Amino acid sequence: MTMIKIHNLRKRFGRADVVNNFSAEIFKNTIVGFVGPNGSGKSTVINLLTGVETIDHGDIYISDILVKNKKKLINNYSFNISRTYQDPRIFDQMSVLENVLIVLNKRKVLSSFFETKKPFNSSKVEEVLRKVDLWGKRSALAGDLSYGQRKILEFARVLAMDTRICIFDEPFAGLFAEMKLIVSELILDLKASGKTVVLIEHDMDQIVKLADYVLVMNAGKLIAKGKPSKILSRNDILDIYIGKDLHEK
Amino acid sequence: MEYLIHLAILLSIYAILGISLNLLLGYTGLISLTHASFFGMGAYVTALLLVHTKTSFLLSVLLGVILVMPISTFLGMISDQFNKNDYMLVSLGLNVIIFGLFNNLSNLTNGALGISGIPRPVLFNIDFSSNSNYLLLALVLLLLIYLFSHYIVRTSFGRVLKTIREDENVSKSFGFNTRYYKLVIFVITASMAAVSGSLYASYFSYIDPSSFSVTTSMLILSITIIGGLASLPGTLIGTLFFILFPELLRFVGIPSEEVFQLRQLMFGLIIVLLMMHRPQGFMGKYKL
Amino acid sequence: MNSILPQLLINGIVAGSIYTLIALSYNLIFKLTKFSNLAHGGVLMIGSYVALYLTQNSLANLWISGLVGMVLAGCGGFIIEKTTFLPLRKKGASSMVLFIASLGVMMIIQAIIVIIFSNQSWNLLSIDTISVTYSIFGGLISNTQVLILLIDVIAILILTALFKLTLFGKIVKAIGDDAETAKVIGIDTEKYTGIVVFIASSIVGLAGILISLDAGMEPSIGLGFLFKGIIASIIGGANNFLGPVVGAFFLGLIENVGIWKLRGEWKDVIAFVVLILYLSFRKIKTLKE
Amino acid sequence: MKNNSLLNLDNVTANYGSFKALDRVSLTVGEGEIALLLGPNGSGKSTVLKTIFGLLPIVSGKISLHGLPFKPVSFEMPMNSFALVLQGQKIFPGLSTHENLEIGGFSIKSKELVDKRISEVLDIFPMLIKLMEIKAGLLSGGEQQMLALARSLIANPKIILLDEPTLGLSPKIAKEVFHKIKEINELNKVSFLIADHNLNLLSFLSRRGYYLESGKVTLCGNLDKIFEKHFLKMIMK
Repeated sequence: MTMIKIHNLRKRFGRADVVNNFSAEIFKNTIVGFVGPNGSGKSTVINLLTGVETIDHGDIYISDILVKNKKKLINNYSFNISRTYQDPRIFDQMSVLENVLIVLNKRKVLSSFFETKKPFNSSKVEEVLRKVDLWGKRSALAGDLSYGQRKILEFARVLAMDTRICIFDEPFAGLFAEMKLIVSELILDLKASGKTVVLIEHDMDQIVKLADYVLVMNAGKLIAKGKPSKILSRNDILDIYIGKDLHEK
Repeated sequence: MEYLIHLAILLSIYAILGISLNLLLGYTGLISLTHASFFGMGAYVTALLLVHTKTSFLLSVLLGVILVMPISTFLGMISDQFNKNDYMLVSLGLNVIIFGLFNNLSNLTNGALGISGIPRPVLFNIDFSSNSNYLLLALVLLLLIYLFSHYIVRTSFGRVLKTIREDENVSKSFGFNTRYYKLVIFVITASMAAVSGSLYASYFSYIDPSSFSVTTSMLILSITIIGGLASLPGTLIGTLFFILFPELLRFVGIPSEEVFQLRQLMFGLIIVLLMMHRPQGFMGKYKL
Repeated sequence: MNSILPQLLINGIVAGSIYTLIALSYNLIFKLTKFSNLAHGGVLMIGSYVALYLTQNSLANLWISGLVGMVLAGCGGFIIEKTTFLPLRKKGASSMVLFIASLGVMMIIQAIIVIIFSNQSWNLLSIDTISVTYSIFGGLISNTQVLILLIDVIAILILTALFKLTLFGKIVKAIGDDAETAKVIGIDTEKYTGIVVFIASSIVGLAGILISLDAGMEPSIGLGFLFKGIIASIIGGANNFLGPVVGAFFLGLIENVGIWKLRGEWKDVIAFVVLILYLSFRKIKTLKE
Repeated sequence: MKNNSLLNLDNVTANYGSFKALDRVSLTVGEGEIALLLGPNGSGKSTVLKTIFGLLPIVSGKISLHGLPFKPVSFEMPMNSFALVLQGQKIFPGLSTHENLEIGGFSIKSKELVDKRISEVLDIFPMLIKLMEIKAGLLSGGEQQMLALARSLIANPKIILLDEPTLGLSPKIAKEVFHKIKEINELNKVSFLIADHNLNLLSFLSRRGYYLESGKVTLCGNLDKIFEKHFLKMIMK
């Protein structure tokens, strides 16, 4: 069953088609690798999917519901989507604990008015922060964390939100080796617990290891899709990345 | 001693204003310069009711808040359409417009001449004409508002406000209707300013539009910033400094008509230095 | 039509010419520094009070004190920029921090002026100078007001020539468009910003002097006139150079014609109602796209 | 080091705040030569260009031009006939193409000379002629890159520092950009220091490059040598 169906999506900045006629299907409970050289439009597609950018043309179906009102897309929570950003967007002048606790907040204004410290929330937050080894830093300000820790905090926030669809934009960038291992384990756990994961990444090791399915994008178009092992050895894909004559040597 | 009580009453009036603006700017990141208008609305409602009708003081405070709520909701909706810089200009504009109304609707507000003869309240057979009793009333109201604000900040509601301050779009993506949150806090803080307006009117027994102008909004802003953003005790300290500093100057022998100018000069200097080295203010936790 | 409309129109044009100088100079600085600079209102007062001080103690005649007032206002604006806003920008301060710092500077300037000159309203022209009034279209216009219009037109021409035709103007436009790119191609953005701030500050100083010639100056109205300049530059369309001029005369006329039915005190209210209406329409227009 | 080299970096170290961005980087660019900077994302390629252009202070080490050490200051670089085209800040979107080119000649005092230079540059970039009055922000990615290159040429630079010129461009347009660079290099004897990913196209321009990893030059010399050592690491990283 398809979890997300994108049908000829188009986005234009000035006179350049950053995304033109991009169509793809993301299947339920799979890890989808989304790869392509810098500036190929990968992040823009994800931004269109999560309402950060407005859609010029094209339709998006999330678990078979056509997202009509494009503005509504910004409320990812209502579509059961959570995401991280290439450059982590966390609340710098709030503590690490609060950065994660917020996603477990009551959503309605009135009910949030009477919700103070709740045992359920803080235990879930502790569990998540321990998994990513940030529990020790829970009272530190998020803005004071290192780049890798900020990435991990945003990752922990997605875990805490427990949404059906999780999108990670270069989650491994800036991480040390052992942290990469933890993150890849957690992504596999997400899949095991029935989640659908979209992984934008340059690190081909992780893509080959984790992704069930790969979408390759270049200059705004989807140019290949299929099994990672099959796709990433094809000449035309390698050509975009590093060039024909060199890799034949 | 009598003079000390006067200062303490002034302190509690301005502290309420400072706390409410801190909730807006320090916790939600909204830089609103309309605050003196709500301060004025509360004052005028209480003044008119106490002078022309027999309503009790508490009822007049309540009616002041009841009047301010729909107006601040409407103004909140208007100013929420704009981003940071325009938001500040629009809020400033609303203050000028309401100040113009206070000045020119003379049949209602008696215009620039203001309203005098506002009686002191008599509640539960305590006569508040003596300043010491009035101080009690002011401190009780300050305490209530302080505790209420302290509560707001501790709840999830307060936490959502902080996420709006930090990155509103991400907060929206988590499913929070940020527009609604901003409106609620705007109305709450406007009502607080109205309460402080009622206190002000009844204490001084005379009000005129000049104390509700844009300069007053800017004064409250400077108190809140110097005291410290996102820190309620900080605002108390800021207000204390605001009230006591002229007394210090008088004590040192500065002629009293120059005292308020020197305070403005000192405040301006402190603000510039704070922005340079400590943008969150003395005890603040939020750097602008 | 012997009604007072022609007179109101004349007053509107005179007010418009003063707002023009404020709006143009404010816009020049805003496009480079990207924040609402309240200190600009303080610099306006520096211009008029320096000229006032010189004429009052008969140290110089009107023209020279006006010139000195302009230059000192320019220096004042320049010094404020280099000592306060430049370091803040270097620290990466947000536009809110810069705005509040400019509020602080405004408070300082206003307090100093009140301490030295007290709160009363001062008029640059001593009472005994005979003010000749001419009548055109049934309204009266004094010779000082004619002078104001003349100076205004000259100032607009000079500024337009400087910022529209010269390479200097193009570079300033480039810095306003994208300061980072300007830095990357080797333009000394801070030097140019300093020069523009000096020019804009002397122009707003000139506006202060003209105000004290026409209606008289007091410390509490500096900020009020700055707000009019800000409104004029926004409703006139800030992105083209002459937009603020159009906005200024529009505002001047609307205010003065507006008080035909209402009393004079409604001017400020009219100005800000116009601003809020304009901003709301602009918002609705962008939502529609 | 041979002193006929136009630009020479000797053990240059630079920081971004507390983060050590460059660690004892040494490289040279000869007269009329194209040298390449390679390496994964965030390895410090554009930091090298920024440091050379004086946008980032040098902590230690020395930069020399024609063998003479000098302290780069960004607004003096045009006089030293340097030009920089940074990825994020290439053009003035709000200004027309013509104005962008005029700004390129800001360090040239006489207006006639600027107009002459513009027409000369337009001979090399004919595709810009029809775009002269269009706002640069509305140009396509390829056109913007061509405009940035043309603008950097106006002031007759001896060396152009280029940061990822083919980012976001389709292979066809990227090829055109690289042909243009080759043409400028041969015609006007302008040397280049180019940071980019696309090895295939880069190898068409020059055989000599430096491979950077988190701020350190881990390998320099002939392109094929770099390629053999780092093939998997380069794309896998």
